[in-house]
Amino acid sequence: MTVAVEGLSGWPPPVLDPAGPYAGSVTALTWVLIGMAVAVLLIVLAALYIALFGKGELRRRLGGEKVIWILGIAFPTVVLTGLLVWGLTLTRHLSAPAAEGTALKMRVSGEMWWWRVDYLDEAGSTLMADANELHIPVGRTVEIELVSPDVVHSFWVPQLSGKLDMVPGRRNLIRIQADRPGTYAGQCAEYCGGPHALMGFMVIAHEPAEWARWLARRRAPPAAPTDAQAQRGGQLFLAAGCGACHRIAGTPANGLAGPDLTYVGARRTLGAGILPNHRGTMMGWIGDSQAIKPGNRMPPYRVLSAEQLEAIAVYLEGRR
Amino acid sequence: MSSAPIAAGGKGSPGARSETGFDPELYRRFPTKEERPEGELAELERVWQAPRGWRLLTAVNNNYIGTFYVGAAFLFFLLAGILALVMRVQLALPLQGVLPQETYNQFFTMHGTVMMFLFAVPAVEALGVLLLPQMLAARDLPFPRLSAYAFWAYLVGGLCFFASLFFGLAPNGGWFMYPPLTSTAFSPGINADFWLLGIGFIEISAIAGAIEIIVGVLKTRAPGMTLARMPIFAWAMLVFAGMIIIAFPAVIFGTLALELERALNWPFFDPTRGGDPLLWQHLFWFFGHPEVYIIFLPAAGLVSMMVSSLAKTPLVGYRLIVLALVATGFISFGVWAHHMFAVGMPRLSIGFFSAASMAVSVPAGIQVFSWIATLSTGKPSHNVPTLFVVGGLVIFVMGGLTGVMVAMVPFDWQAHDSYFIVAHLHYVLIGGMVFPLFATFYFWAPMMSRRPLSERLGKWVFWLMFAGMHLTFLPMHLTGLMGMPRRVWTYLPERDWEITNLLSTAGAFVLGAGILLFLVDIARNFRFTTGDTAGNVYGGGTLEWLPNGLYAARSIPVVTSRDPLWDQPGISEDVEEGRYFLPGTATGHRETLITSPLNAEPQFLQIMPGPSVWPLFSAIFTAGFFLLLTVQAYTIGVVSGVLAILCVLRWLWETDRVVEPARVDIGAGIQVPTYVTGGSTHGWWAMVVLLIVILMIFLMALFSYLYLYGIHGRVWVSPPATFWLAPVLAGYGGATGLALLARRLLARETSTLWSPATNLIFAAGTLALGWAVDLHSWRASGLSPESSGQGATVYGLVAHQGMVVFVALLYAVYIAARNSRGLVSRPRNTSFDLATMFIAYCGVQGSVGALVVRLFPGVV
Amino acid sequence: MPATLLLLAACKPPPEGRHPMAGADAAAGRAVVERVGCGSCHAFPDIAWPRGAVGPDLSRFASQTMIAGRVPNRPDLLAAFVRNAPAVVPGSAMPAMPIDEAEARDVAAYLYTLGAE
Amino acid sequence: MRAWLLLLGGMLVWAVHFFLLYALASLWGSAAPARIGTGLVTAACLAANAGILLLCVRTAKTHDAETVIGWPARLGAPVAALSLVSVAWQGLPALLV
Repeated sequence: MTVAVEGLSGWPPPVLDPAGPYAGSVTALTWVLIGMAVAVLLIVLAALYIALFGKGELRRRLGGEKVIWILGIAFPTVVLTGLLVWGLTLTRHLSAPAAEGTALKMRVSGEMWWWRVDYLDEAGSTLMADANELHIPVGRTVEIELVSPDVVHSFWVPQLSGKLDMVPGRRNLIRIQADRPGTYAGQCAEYCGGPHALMGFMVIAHEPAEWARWLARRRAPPAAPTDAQAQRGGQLFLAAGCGACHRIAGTPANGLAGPDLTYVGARRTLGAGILPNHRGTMMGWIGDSQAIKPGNRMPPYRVLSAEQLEAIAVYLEGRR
Repeated sequence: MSSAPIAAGGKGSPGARSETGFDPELYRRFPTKEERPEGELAELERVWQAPRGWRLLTAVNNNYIGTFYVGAAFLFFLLAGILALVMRVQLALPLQGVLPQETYNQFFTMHGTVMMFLFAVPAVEALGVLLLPQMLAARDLPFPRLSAYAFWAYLVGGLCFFASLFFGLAPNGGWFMYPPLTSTAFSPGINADFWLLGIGFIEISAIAGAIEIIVGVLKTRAPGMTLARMPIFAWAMLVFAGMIIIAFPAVIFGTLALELERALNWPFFDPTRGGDPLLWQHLFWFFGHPEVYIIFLPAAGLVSMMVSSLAKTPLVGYRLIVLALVATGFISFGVWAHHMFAVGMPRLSIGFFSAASMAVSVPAGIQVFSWIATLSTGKPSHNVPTLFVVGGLVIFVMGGLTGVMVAMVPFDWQAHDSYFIVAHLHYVLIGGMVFPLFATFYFWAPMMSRRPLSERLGKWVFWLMFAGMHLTFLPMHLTGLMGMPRRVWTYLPERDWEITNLLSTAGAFVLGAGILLFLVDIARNFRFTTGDTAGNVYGGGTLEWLPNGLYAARSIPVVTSRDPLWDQPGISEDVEEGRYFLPGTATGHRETLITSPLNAEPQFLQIMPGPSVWPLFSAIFTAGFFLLLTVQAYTIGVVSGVLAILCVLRWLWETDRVVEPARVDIGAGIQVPTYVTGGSTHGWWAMVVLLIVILMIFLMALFSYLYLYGIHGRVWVSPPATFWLAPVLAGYGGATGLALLARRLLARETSTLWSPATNLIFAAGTLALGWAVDLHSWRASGLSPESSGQGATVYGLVAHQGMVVFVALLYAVYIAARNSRGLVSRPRNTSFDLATMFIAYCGVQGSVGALVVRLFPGVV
Repeated sequence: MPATLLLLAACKPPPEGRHPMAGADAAAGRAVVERVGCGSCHAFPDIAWPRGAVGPDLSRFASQTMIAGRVPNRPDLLAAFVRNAPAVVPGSAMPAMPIDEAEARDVAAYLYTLGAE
Repeated sequence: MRAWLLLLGGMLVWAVHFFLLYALASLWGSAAPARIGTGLVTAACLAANAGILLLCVRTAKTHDAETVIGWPARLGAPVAALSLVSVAWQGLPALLV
């Protein structure tokens, strides 16, 4: 009983529960396709039933070559022509660029196994760097450049749009739009080796005003820590060499190999959408992320003592 | 020697009733009336006797090889199925720890690879080996040793490949192995090499089988079995083999290129050095999508045969089914990029790939409704094969409908690479191939077994499999729409994916239980035999149900209908009593009747090779070659490769012998030659098919060159100076000319200094010279294969040419050796003809390749 | 939290009386442990992922006599400890956790099912 | 040879059409030259297919099914017809996408 009720908690599935126009038109198509499939299946089943168990005239009529011409050739040709015309038109619609200057521009780079996120200005230069989360304003088209420096990944937020691959050496353009505020789960959809299964992200849609405030705040790095433990954490962060891979704006840490940590404390998740983000999980992740996400590029820091781990976690928690 | 045994007043025009000049009136002499001589049958049995004891390994009869082949394919089905069960346990609930991440990644890669390469393709090819000769009333397939070789290479190589799993060395890049994930930067271990080289011998094996099947269907049909009277399975296998010939070269070139990138750092797919990862996807899917139809068509052919037999009525819409098979064979080559809708192609290309994907579903619809119409016309019996046929049909239709859904680009952008696709592809393959295969097991087992399989157990097997199949894969559609991507070793609880996943896991075990029960049925009831079989339990109307021995039918009947056993009363007895063609052995050797491709008019008697240990050895060494290279044991790997070549030459040595008498009576006073040359021989056909394979590999290399040029052309370096073209073209052109001259010289032997065989060696030498200059000019130009995509593809073409030049040299020496032993007959000789053809082709290919890579960048 | 896991948990023998936790629900506690990500530091016998290696393995926690080697393993202390470790064991390496008191009691109840004799 | 051409003609036209479209889109993407080219190639292939269909039908009328080209022509006709539909579909994207 509980099982059945719980099962419904997954309903409607994201593909059928669109939150914006780029997913919405596909949902309509999906329902029609499901209807078509069920109808054709029923026709075939009925014909099979007659063929196996039927009697008399109906069965005899099903027995000639004519039925192949009608049900096997003419019928599919007509149905498929209709579907094809719709499908092609919709494809054009979905790949039409947004009106000049209206879209928010971003760049997301799929990397093994996390997402580099850049907010771009009109000219295409980076306004602000982040990772594993996209914050977007409701009601505005977001045009995202998809790239990859290593292997093929695929960007997929089912409630906002279909997926598009990130192919090394190429630059693809996807458009998403959310029409209601909320958090939308996304995941890498192209097998990219090792912990591909643990390469998630989320899109958080804000009301436009709230989003504008959020962006304005984000343009400057958070204030340097004042509390002693956090300050010590900041020193340890640099001393342990974290800055070789991670960047924290306003500090000497300027590595680009791993996620930008300027605002890491404000993120919902750790490890690319897989763990809740708080001091405890941060300590676990830094201490031995290999136990959590085997194969990921961050080495375990077993040399750090508990106090040191906590200090770094406190420091990072404050980057918000 | 004329290939027309008995002229019916000159060769007919295309509008005539005769294709070769054979007078169809002669068929009226059959069945013959006179008594057959004493001991004729015993002699036939002696000639076709299979070796016993351990020597059974040297058997080449299609009954044995076919059965081994089916058995091996089924073994791989079970192994890959077990992998699937373990994966389902891992995915039953979120965050399970049954399989660690790395092992899971190896498991799903192996599951896909083994199911596609080691089960599905070999299984249908095996059924071709097993059933085709009997259906066509041929004594055996035209190249029995080739099928033995194909089988052993597959079995030995396949088992070693599978064993890589036990050492943690199994490939882990997914069965379609996308670079750059699979290039050395991201897959430094030898796991990916196992895939690339491991698949190598499967490709060889598949192509060997395809050659066999094309020649078998076109050249060894029973007299009178015109194209319009061929069993549908033969049509399906013809299209199947044709598709392998066109599709497999793409993956052959692809795997070679990726292996070259991995081993020698040639950047075919590396975007930072002028390659492109999408090139692999194009090459792979140009093979990969037709592959699905390569698997489906033979099974559909079997379904067409079974539906007709089970409903006891001729197939409704035979011509439309042939149309469907032929059309699928073509259109399936226009749908490869629907696996790439999400890579960001121009939307115009996306559009017509979508259109082709829709078009390919029309032939499937034709077949489905033709089967339903046949069932309605006849009186379908409600037995196990019917259950599997009908059940498979329902499953296949469901898979086809989701196929139409994903052919719609916007929907595919959502469904692509999600569990929806996992559901779709399993519906198509299980409904389109696995259920028909089980129907086939039940339907044709009585042809090879003393007892039929059990109807009672079979019904349990069916219902368990049918229910299990739906329980496993139906929920996956929903799982996919819920956003679960494929190839994930685990998932987080908050995504609400556990209910559908748990159902799928339960279903997998129900499906597994059905298959287990089938094994019980096999163990209890399947008893292999070639003599006292259970016989025509289901009342089939085609020739495989004639009384059978290792030699297939005692005599080869004249066919006047699509279902001769139904329409030609007394045919079984007449065949058994030897009242048709070739009631015994005419020359004392194994032999089969070669007929013409359209109308199946008798042309000549082909002498067939018997058991031999050499195909087995060459197969072992071939597999050894690939596997030893994989584990980087280069020296013994190369030794193994040389041994494989020597074994092949040794086996060929015994073939193509002129026998006495030159003309024999094949029944009712009709005389045909025992040795002919030229366009009607089976060897000529096989060579043509082989050259098409080589040409396709060449075209794939050219395509790669042009493709990369289209992306990075602006930074390509200029080719070597044009004057180099003169010696290169002279070498290649000269080789073609000399080879053609050699064939003319063969008729008149002059001196040993310039004998035809010497001339052939000169031809091969000229070819090698042209190639050496070609290679040198590129090296001198400063372009290296490691430098860029241009270098990789140019040297890829040169390397491909180098490979055929090497074979040409070997071939010329082999012919010279035959000549010195007096084995090259005059005025014409088949081996000699084929060698000239091969060398002439090499010259043309070399010239085209050299011209394109030099002229193209300059012109455009 | 999915019911399937509840069902699984329900198959386990109930925690015996050595560590009474009135009104606490071990299965709910396990769900909290999963949601909060305790596994990023600790290994739990019935949670396959993640199995962190930074903190102690808790596979036999029920039979441990001390919490963090410093205070007796008592239900009230444990519930307080999992919520705010440094307050119970000053200097503990384990930071305070984002859970409320009821959740902390559930977590404690769950911990007492681990390796219980 | 004539028999094979009648039988496969429709599908060969399909293949030519398909690979020409692929080449056009590879060269010009979705831009105007590719669209116009697609239209022209499609028109030519539709005409060729119609021709083959007609030829098959006429051959089938004059040659009974037992002759060497009689049955291939009977099979070639629906093959060409299916090819016709397929070619038309493949031309659609030039107008719609």
